[in-house]
Amino acid sequence: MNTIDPVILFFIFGAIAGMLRAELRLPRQVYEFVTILLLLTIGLKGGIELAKQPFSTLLPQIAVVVAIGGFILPLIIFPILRYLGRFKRADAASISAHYGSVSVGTFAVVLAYVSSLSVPFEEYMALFVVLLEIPAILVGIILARGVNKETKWGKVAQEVLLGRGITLLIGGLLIGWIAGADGLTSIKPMFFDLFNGILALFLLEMGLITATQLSTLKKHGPFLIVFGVVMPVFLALIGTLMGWSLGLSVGGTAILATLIASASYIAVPAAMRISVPEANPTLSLTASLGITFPFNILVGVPMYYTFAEKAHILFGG
Amino acid sequence: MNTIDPVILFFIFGAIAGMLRAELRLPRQVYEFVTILLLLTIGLKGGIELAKQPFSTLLPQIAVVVAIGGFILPLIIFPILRYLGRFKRADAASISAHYGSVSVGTFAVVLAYVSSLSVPFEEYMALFVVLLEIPAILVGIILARGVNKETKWGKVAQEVLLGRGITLLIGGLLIGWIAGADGLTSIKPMFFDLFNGILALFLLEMGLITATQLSTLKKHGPFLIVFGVVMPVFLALIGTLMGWSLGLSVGGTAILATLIASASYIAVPAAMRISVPEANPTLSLTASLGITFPFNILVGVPMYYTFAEKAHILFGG
Amino acid sequence: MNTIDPVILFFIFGAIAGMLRAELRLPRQVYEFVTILLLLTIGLKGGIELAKQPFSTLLPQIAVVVAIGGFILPLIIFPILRYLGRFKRADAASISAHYGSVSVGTFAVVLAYVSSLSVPFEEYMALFVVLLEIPAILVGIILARGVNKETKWGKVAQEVLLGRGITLLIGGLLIGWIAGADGLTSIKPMFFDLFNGILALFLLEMGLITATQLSTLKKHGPFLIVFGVVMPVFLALIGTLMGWSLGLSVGGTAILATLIASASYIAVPAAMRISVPEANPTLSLTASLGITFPFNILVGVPMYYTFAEKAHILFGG
Amino acid sequence: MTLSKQKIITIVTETRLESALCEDIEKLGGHGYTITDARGKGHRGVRDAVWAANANIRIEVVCEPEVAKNITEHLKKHYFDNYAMILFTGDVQVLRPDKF
Amino acid sequence: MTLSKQKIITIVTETRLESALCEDIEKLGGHGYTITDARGKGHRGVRDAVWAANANIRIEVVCEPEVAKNITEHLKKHYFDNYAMILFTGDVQVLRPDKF
Amino acid sequence: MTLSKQKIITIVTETRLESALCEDIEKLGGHGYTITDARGKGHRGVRDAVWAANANIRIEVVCEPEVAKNITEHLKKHYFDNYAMILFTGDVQVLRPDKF
Ligand SMILES: Nc1ncnc2c1ncn2[C@@H]1O[C@H](COP(=O)(O)O)[C@@H](O)[C@H]1O
Ligand SMILES: Nc1ncnc2c1ncn2[C@@H]1O[C@H](COP(=O)(O)O)[C@@H](O)[C@H]1O
Ligand SMILES: Nc1ncnc2c1ncn2[C@@H]1O[C@H](COP(=O)(O)O)[C@@H](O)[C@H]1O
Ligand code: NA
Ligand code: NA
Ligand code: NA
Repeated sequence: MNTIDPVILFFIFGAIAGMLRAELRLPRQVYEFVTILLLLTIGLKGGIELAKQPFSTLLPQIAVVVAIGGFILPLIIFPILRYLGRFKRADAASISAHYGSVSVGTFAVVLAYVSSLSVPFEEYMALFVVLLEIPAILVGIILARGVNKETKWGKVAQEVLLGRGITLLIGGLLIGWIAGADGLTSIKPMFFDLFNGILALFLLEMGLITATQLSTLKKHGPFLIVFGVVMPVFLALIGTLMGWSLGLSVGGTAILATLIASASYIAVPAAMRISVPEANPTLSLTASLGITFPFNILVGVPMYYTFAEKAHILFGG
Repeated sequence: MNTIDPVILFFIFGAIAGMLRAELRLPRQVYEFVTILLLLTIGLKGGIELAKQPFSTLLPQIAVVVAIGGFILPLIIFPILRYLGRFKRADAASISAHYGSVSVGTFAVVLAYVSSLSVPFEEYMALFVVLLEIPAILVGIILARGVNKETKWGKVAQEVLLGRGITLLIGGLLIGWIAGADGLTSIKPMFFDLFNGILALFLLEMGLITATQLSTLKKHGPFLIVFGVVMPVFLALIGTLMGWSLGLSVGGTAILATLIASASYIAVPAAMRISVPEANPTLSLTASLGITFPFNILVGVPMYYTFAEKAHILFGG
Repeated sequence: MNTIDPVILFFIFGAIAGMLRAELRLPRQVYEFVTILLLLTIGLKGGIELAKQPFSTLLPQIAVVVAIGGFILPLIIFPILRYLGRFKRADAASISAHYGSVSVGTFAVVLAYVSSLSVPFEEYMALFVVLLEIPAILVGIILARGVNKETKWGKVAQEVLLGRGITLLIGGLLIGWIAGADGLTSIKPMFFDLFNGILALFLLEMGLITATQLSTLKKHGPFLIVFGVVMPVFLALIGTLMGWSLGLSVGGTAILATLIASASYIAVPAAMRISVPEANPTLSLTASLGITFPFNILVGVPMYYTFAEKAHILFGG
Repeated sequence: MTLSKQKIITIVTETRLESALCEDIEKLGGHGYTITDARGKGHRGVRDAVWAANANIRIEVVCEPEVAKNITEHLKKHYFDNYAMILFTGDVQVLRPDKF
Repeated sequence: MTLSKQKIITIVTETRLESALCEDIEKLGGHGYTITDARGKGHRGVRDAVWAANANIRIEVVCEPEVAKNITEHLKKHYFDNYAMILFTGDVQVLRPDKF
Repeated sequence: MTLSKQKIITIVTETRLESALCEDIEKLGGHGYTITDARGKGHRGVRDAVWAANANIRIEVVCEPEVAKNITEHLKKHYFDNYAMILFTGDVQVLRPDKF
């Protein structure tokens, strides 16, 4: 695939329209509809694959990915922000949580990308989206507060586990797992055939939203910009190594690398707003949504795919 | 079909998410969109079938179904509620109207169920949805008020006939009837191919709504729960007999039985709120939406299908 | 095609439901969603065709169509309204701008009509929708104000060029042009397969809106009614001649004629409201939306197709 | 620029009453109204607008004190017992008293 | 806790004026505003929000009396003649007067 | 018909606080509330509701002056520093004081 994927063109179109201040805005309800469909479909796809193999065989992979991706990485990112970036404790903690978690939108793009290449990959990857979304939030809260008695962990858990993203992904996973591929044929036209079109609309709106973030870029100095570009590449390299070590295919490695490289802009901001309210939300959103998200889908995804190819050539497998 | 239909899984998912108080909510406009599509499609399907046969041949069937289902049944239900359930006159009348009318959501589920079994059925059944929605409302108002001069029948008629549900069903019926199956090929991908997917989203939301009804269950004592489970089974038995006597196929009999067993939660509540405002809307909604709807789609539909099969074996035909 | 197109039936259904004051209303967000999809798809279709031929070959056609359709025609319409219709200067200018511009909804209908006939046509027609939307607005403002220094042309240009309609059409055109037909296969189910279904929903809502316009008809006397019917036929005749002279196919001629015959009811009202606020918006909307739009899609489209056929028989080509 | 005093009535009630209340307001002398979609909680429980049956509207009417009184009494008589509804009145200054 | 007095201006008008009015409010000294989507009826007929051309917005500005006066006069001069618009002013108490 | 005096508190803040604030209001003695979706601008910049993270709600509570004071102080203490929020109080007359 030499040409640029059309769904990416929708993102670019949205970003340009937003920068030109065109009167273009998906109604919020439509954006929510599109997001709900994406999350459900990603969950369903993952669930179908889960049904094909015993869950237990995945446990070692899961343990490694979650331990490194969700717990260790945010702990590495925090001091960089705190001492190199000179951010306040709360802000450094919050941004670490964003980058230790993952972005469903980026996942959808790499899924579309790898699918369009027609290379095989491990479809249960959707499971990792669910599993990687949560741990970094806990790490972020502890980084901000210490292991504080005052923190209402019950509320945090509820906020996170019962947030819309996780709920829909898990719901989709379970439905896909119970019904299996055959069971879902009757709803295929809606959830699978429309997937790329829905993704295009989602990215159009993401382009518009990203454009509004750009205005805050100037305020926050060059550190955030550099961080927003360098960090995902660094994370992708680690993700590539993880994927290769776990014996994933080239496609699966590229997806895992992208996932690790991505930063949350839905679940984590919501949780941080409630749990670490003194963290400035525009800092973390500017980085994750204004810089890393466009970087990842425009430049990162194909780059990380090359990483995955190289790793498999270099190290074998 | 041994496995549970995936659209039902969406209902269960919604109900569980709702009970766990997950932050999951289809935007109201999306729910309305999904409802509009369902109603139009059901109408279109019915209309296509109507075009295939002279309307007059259906007249006897229509007369029987409407007379029994719409007028006689609510008159039987009323004293049960009034004297056995000790409900106030207005409440007994209102609940009778709900159960004498029908539920489009339940109809869509039984349609998907029978279709998935690939057995033949009379597709003009959609016509009965339209015809059965209205009479029970009139009966309910008269039961509440007597044949009262003060009742603004003009307003009631307008409220009922020009309500959204009826309008869309009739519109769909007429368009399907005029255009015929061939005429509609150009809009098939939207209205027919997506039907099950749209139904899945509808049921997801219905699950969420049903869950919110459960909290009112405790308040209203065990009578309402028993009523909400026993009444549909009783109605389904009568519906099965009706279907068999009218010479419907097994599929058609199951659909008619389900229709008769279903209770309205859209058209009738709206009409009762305006015409019998002193009736407590949470009583009737708890019964029809909180108990009978989930019972019917989870347990009832396959049960009523067995009724239909048994009836055809027992009595022949 | 002898039978009436089903999408037109949706319009008629909406109009009747509206006149009966049925409680039927697409949520505004759904209407916007549907409009966005239509505009994007029309743009994409146009862009795909543009990719197939050098843009330069179209330049002469574009020059003629824009010069006549966008600049000369509104100048002819203005004196008719001012002196025959005795409208105020601002109102005559505003209505001229509406009829000198074009209607995307009408374009979608003629597209569906010509496609259903399976005759070939120049698909890049979508380009003309974009190009014809704008010039008449400028002419209208100048007719209302003269070449006035006070007019904030910057604001006007922004309002017009960055309005939603133009932005989405241009965005679609560019994406279609860059990606080409093959590049867009992954989003085909959403944007192309659903097109007629989406158009049906759009026309249902347009019917409802049109019905609300009818109530204003009485107030504005018979001139507006006559104008709203005669003007599009006159414009269609000119459009037919233009299409034939430019060497378009019969299908292309019919589309161009319809486009010229159509009157804007989205972009131009928005621009006039800001730039010529003293013009009464109900006058122009009553004409363009209440009379010309239904006339064109119910009667006009097949009539203009006959014009195109006759012209090609009469003059050859 | 002189501002004159008027009353503003705000009604929060069930969405389904929209058309009926609009008619009532006009009959009782209101020259206009503004409606927004709302949700909320009160004595009749949570009305969270998840679906139409459970949604509220918020209606505002700027009018003469006399009209405000009429509307209040009318609603009290016809709707308060059976519908989720609250109503409150405040003071506002308007530019063109003749408009209201 | 001391509350200080401020004015609140409420404007109901055509959706299309949103960006123009927001600019105006800021230029005239308003430090913030809140907007909700609305529908309604007035002298220019029913505006039922079925489509954008026919929808209203409701803008609230909490501000100093002086600013309220300026906004009122500005709107009266530039918009009242040609647009569906009403405007009314009320009294409110706020926590941090410096914010407004 | 006698009307009695009450206070109305209006809060404009981030959508995400909705459930937390509703709990708070009830704990502090509010007997009801009405919520509408909103967008706006203030000291924390434009909140244009394009997506959930950037949307506002507008909450109204009609209540006793005492309760109004409690709610105001509570919000001031717990939310004002870290959230986009404004709050203002006004006077209203209500029909049934016992309802509030
Ligand atoms: N004290 C209150 N303050 C603000 N809004 C209220 C209050 N009480 C009730 N409401 C609103 O009015 C609606 C109907 O109230 P009720 O009849 O008490 O259930 C509720 O759903 C709320 O939206
Ligand atoms: N008396 C009123 N009370 C409340 N809202 C009004 C009133 N009059 C007009 N409005 C609102 O202001 C908009 C414009 O009013 P008008 O310019 O009179 O058509 C209407 O669409 C209503 O939403
Ligand atoms: N002066 C004001 N008048 C009306 N609404 C305001 C005002 N200031 C702020 N707001 C609203 O309150 C929200 C939060 O304000 P802030 O905390 O100042 O950013 C804004 O997004 C506006 O919706
Ligand atoms: Na990450
Ligand atoms: Na029934
Ligand atoms: Na034209």
